[in-house]
Amino acid sequence: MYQNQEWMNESLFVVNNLWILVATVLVFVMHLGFSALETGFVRQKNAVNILFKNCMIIAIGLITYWFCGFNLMYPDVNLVGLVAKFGIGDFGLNLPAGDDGLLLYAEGQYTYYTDFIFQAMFAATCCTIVSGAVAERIKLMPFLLFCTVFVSICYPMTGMWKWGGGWLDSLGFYDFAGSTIVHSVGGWGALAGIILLGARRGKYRSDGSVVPIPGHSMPFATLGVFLLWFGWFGFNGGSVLSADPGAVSLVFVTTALAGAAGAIGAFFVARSIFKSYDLSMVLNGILGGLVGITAGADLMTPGQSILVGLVAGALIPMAVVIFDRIKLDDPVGATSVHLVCGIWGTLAVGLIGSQAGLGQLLAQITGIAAIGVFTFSFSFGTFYLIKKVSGIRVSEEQELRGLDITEHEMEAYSGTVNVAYDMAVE
Amino acid sequence: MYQNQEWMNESLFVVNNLWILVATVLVFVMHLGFSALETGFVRQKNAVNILFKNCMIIAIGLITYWFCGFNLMYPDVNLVGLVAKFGIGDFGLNLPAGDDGLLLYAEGQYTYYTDFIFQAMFAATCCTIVSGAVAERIKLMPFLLFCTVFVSICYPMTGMWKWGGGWLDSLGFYDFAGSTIVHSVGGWGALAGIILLGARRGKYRSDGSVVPIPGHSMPFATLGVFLLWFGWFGFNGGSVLSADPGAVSLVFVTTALAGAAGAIGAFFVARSIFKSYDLSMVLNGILGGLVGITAGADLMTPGQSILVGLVAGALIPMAVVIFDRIKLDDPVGATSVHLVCGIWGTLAVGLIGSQAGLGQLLAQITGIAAIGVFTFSFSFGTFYLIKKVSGIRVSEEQELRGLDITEHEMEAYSGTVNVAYDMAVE
Amino acid sequence: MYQNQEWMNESLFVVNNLWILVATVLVFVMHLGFSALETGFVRQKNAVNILFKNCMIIAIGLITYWFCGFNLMYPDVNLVGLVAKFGIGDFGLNLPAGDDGLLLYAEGQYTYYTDFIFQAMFAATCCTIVSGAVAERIKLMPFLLFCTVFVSICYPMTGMWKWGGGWLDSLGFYDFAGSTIVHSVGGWGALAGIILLGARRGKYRSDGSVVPIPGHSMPFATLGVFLLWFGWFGFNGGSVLSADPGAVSLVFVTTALAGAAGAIGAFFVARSIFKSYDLSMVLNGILGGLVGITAGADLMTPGQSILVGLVAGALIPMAVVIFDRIKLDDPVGATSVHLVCGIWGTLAVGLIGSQAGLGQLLAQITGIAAIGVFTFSFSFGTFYLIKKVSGIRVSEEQELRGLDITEHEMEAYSGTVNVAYDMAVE
Amino acid sequence: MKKIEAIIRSSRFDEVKAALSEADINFFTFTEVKGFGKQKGEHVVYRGAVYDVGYIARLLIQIILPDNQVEHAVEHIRKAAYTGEIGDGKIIVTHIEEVISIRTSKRNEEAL
Amino acid sequence: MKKIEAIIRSSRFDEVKAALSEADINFFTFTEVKGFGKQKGEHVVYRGAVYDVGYIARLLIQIILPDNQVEHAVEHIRKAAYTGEIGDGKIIVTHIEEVISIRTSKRNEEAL
Amino acid sequence: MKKIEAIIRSSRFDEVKAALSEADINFFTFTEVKGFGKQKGEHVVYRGAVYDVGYIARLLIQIILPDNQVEHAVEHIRKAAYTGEIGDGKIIVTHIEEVISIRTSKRNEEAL
Ligand SMILES: Nc1ncnc2c1ncn2[C@@H]1O[C@H](COP(=O)(O)OP(=O)(O)O)[C@@H](O)[C@H]1O
Ligand SMILES: Nc1ncnc2c1ncn2[C@@H]1O[C@H](COP(=O)(O)OP(=O)(O)O)[C@@H](O)[C@H]1O
Ligand SMILES: Nc1ncnc2c1ncn2[C@@H]1O[C@H](COP(=O)(O)OP(=O)(O)O)[C@@H](O)[C@H]1O
Repeated sequence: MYQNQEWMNESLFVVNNLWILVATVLVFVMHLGFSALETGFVRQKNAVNILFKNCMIIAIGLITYWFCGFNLMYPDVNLVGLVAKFGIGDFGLNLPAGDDGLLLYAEGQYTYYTDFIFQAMFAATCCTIVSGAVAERIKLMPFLLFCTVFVSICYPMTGMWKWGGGWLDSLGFYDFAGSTIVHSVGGWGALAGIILLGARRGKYRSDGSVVPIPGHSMPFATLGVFLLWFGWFGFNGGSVLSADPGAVSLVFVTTALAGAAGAIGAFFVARSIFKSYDLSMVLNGILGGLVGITAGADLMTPGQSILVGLVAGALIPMAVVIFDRIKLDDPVGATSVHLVCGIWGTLAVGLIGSQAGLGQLLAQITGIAAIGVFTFSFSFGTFYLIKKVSGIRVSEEQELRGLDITEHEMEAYSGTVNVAYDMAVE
Repeated sequence: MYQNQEWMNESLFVVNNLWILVATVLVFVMHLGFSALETGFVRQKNAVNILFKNCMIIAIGLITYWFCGFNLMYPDVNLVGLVAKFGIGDFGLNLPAGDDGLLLYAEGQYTYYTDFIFQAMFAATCCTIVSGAVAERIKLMPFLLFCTVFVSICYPMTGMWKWGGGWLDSLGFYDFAGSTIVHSVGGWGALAGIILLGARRGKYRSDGSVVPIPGHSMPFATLGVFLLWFGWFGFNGGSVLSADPGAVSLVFVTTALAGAAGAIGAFFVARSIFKSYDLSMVLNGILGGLVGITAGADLMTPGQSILVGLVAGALIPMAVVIFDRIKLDDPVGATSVHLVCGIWGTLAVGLIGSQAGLGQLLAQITGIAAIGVFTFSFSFGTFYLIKKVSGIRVSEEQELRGLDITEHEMEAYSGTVNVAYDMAVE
Repeated sequence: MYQNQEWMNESLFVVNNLWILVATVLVFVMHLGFSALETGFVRQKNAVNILFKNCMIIAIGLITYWFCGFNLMYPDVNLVGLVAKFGIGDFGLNLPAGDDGLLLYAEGQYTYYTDFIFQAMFAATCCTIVSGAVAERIKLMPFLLFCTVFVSICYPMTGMWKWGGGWLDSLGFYDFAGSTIVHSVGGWGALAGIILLGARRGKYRSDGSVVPIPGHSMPFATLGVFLLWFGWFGFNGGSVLSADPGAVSLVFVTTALAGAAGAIGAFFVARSIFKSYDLSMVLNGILGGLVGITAGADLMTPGQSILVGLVAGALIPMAVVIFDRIKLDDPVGATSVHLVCGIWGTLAVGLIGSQAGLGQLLAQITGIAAIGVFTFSFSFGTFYLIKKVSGIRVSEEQELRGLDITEHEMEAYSGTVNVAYDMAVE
Repeated sequence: MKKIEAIIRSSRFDEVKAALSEADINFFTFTEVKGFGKQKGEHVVYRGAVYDVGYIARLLIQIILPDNQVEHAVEHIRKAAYTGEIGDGKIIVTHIEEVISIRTSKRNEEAL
Repeated sequence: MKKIEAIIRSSRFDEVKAALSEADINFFTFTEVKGFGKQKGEHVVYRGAVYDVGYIARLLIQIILPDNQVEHAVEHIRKAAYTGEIGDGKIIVTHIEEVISIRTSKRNEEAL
Repeated sequence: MKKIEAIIRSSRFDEVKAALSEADINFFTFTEVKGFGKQKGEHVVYRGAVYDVGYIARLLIQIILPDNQVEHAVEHIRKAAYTGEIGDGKIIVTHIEEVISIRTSKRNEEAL
């Protein structure tokens, strides 16, 4: 539909670009979704801390992506050129002059700035994923330091391998909107973090049994999941990178159905394993379905997307149990959702849908492995270094009293007691 | 403006389709709105239950609409053909090949998949309406069973009568975005449910007086109403089924003003009847205004939309009082908002606006009555059957302790007490 | 790009108009953002009151803007004509006939109704700003009266000076999306209100020291800030008044980066002044950055927008301390965010970016001063009058017990205690 | 003067209140407390792990009474709070030396 | 040793605290409790139905004191908690057998 | 019969519970209370202003016991609740006249 001569059409350019901008806003709202979900899933005494971290992550993510991330991920020069460029202090954005940054920038699909801001919203996502997994016990400043490094170097590097036209792209690795490049990357970072941090105090008894530590607000967690689903239409839909009616509407259908199927998969598996209707599993199931479809949202029929979502949802309760069995403590289930379902979704492209096939499957496995090894090593190394230098875990006393009081000297909910107004107005 | 030869315009097609997709996302967010509103209006001990139901409803709604609902509602064959089609197991979607599913599908307004996903978001809405009304006392699995049947059969049937080009459409019945076809349908289902369930324990004293059972979080309820209003711009605006500037902008104006007028109507009536500034009434008033304008959002001038909204808002406090007087217990006011104001809005098309007239009024009454009788009977029958087979109401003990603990073994807000972390980390 | 002959292009018109409508929806959601932020920042006992006020403000704002505000702000006649028009009772909207209200209305950028509804969403914002600052001690009905007057007369008047093509516009005053015309206007109204009201009981000790009165829910406040940021993409992006790809994408980039930089500026300054990681400061910092960039969002490069945001964020903690020192009690920091950063943002246009220069700076100062003097006097006068006639402050007893119980006879969170269900079901 | 402290099931509060009212006792103070006893605590499942919160939420009712009304009140409370299931709770009677009404400055019987 | 329990209006807490501090009593424990008494409960309207929550939120202050300071403390509390309106609350004095400081293992007067 | 009231740090709850269980005491009631004492309250910063909430959240454990078990129980609680830092809290022993089991109507020792 978009033949070469057609994309010079002014109106098409305006509408294509508009859609990416609207999608940008939707992806932005995912940060609120993550914040709400993570806040709901931690204990009350750590709620301010997780909110604070999420506010800073989006700020750091946007600024560093402007500073160097975007250029690293989509280099218009080769590696040597890039080093030279940064070497002479040429950070920030370089708007191509005139129509080169507008109509001609991406064959009439979006402008240079649109490209930047859409990608920038994705970037911060990977840190937010880490933030949930390491919650309730990580020190604030070391975590923010990790995020800065992770989002400005690690994420753009692997992103470049595929979306920047790097070697994985040449190899035929397929990842439509980032099951691996965004979600698994976050998941690997999370995994490195929780291994080095250790479990929250009291999570695992000496006899190996698991003590659940319920999140403090299910309504907030549910709010977060719905907002994430809402934003996911922009995450996947915007990744079409134009407003092509056929492609975007298909992606909407597969995204919606996979999320729904994720809920149903998690519902049935959680019910049969745990004999309970566990809301937290259904919530994670929805997210699992969404992460799962992300790699191949444009390759699946609606029926296939349901299959991908069902499997992803079903994986969630099992993954949660397994991570708990090996004593990897993840308060919000980020590794189950983003890492496990991210891998599943990327594999699914080789198994189901219009590009399924052995060759594709091998490419997918290569991509998963390469990015996994790199990201995990990078994150583990970074966390390890920070741990050696300044420590990454709060003291037991701080953990017990909560990070809100000990790191922020604030409470998430003040004055819930009747006496409060008097205390405050003495 | 959209003459035959013009709609072949590629760019127009892309922008029209884009608007329906954006509207789809907005309608999606209404499910979050409903969840938040209902959660805020129930007691804390039932909050997880209502959130769980809302998560499952959207999942079930999307999947069943894919499975059979869409084909039932917009059959491209006659009834016999449909039975034959389903008879041979031909469920799911059938994407028309090539441009037939794209540019040619709806005269350049949207694609086949866009049509499906926009309609699918509407479908689950009617169950969410029921969910609120029957809250705090219905059993989980029977309710989910009801929803599945309701959304996959009942809703598409009456929807077909009008939007699928059925007999009500031929009759001249007008319902722009679904005051009757979506909202009243949900309202009739809710009415059937609360009749068969009975009131919550303790709601009505033996002397006939009403014991209010305040919702546990007004902030959450308000959040829900604002999100519903937000989504309603997609619900009504998207129902234009193209991005026609004149029509969509008019619909935005009438939708916004009717919601605002609904607040004002409810404010004054609640103030004069109850002598209080009741937030829950203003919230319901906004929704009443929005439901009211939905049937004729494209037929009213701004001034007329204010009138429609004012009346709808004013109806709310009265309807709430009347339902309480006849001991029909509806924790969230779903019947007042969706049934009463849905009927009002549908009638209003015959009384006010560019199509007002006796003939239209009669058509409207016919439509309201036909859909009311069918939906109420269907819902009553279904609930009745389920009641006979498995029961629909939880035990008194469960109701007293709350559905969160007894159906889900979870609490909505854990660890609000200081001791919690110790309990959990023993 | 939009030469005269081109804007007659039908498709461009549709997409331009669509963007303004989508932006309208985003601006609408800012009202939810304000509601959530203010609710989170007040004490629990006043939460229903602030929610109620926010619901009424948007309702009153929309209706009065329809009634007279729009005509006042964008008069198609001169002052005499306007008085005559209103004199003969000609209120409400007057849709220009045919294409004059459509394609020809704004050179193919938006329709008459789109213009109205986009502007209407802005209007109510200024009252919401006041609402937060005067929270926890103002009487309900006098406040609603003030809002009605403020939004139907004061805001459109100064708005007309610039956006209605009035004298400030001729002078060269620049305010892209309303740092001054919307935010500072709200801030001046807030300032007048808190001067006349006095501080909340107990906020300042006789020895001059400040007693903090923490807001009751940081999660809700954070939710509000993210929703405001979300909506701001529509606020600024829509103010381009077309979907011009270059302009809108630039505005998106500057808006996102300024918000992020605001967080970072507030983070560092709050940390160095207060030696703490104060979430409420980072939240206000984000908003400060957003308010700051609003005046020149289309004039700054990305790097410059970061500078504007950093300064705005850094101003926040200082402004909060100064306002507290002069005993002006503002529970949500509205004056710091909207007034101080609004002024900064407007000045910044003369200091940084593509229009910086002495002439521009003088024009900016003139605009700030003129609008400040007018709005402050108007608000002070109105509040003063209402204070003389009916009083504006609740009694000490009411303040102590909270406005929820004393003005609304409701509680924000009912039944948080286990006994609640028994109390209610006696 | 005596103080009666009754630890009861939250769900029996209304019955106890009614019974007290029948016995002409309309003044009392109550608090939510948590109890460990023979009755097992609430069973919670979260993310696959089972969890016994251990305690059960109960109400503690405190009533100040003249000596001669105590036996009567105890009987009323006991009957109203009774379900027969494990977990019904306890009633405790203590001697108090003095009770003073803040409003009237009166003491003991007259303070009530 | 004695225990003073004072059931007071939440709104008088600061005054009582100040008065105790004047009487050199800086150590005490308090809880939120709910009271039924002559004062009517909070009047709530929800969705058109009027609703009396019945109880009023109050504070219960507990202080352990040597016998000789009791009368003094009671007087201070009474004056500070007084408004004269119905609902001011009660002060209760009980004898306690022993108080032990967990930190020092000291008993009675020395435990404070 | 005696009543033991122990005001302890929330963070020592589990230890105290375990110690009681060792002493074969599995039944008790507890509440969250707030304490003013030598230990300073939580230090809070909000919008630039520093704020001492004054009190510290603590737990009040109440146990009804036969006279002969009291000394034993007190010892166990004291050890388990001990940290040595200011703020460990107090244990109070009071005589009670009677305890009645609601379920069995039995009194005193038999009521437990
Ligand atoms: N020795 C005790 N000291 C203090 N509270 C007790 C004691 N025994 C029981 N309780 C309280 O009474 C409640 C009910 O006791 P439980 O043993 O479960 O049942 P029952 O009263 O029927 O024997 C407990 O949850 C606890 O709050
Ligand atoms: N007999 C009682 N036993 C326990 N608490 C009581 C008793 N009488 C009053 N109270 C407590 O004191 C509070 C105030 O009592 P009330 O009768 O309203 O006013 P006043 O103390 O001025 O007579 C009550 O809310 C209740 O908490
Ligand atoms: N005289 C008292 N009356 C009532 N409670 C007290 C008294 N003294 C101390 N407490 C309680 O014990 C807690 C600990 O006391 P504190 O003086 O801080 O430390 P310590 O017990 O180590 O001397 C206080 O927070 C308070 O709740």
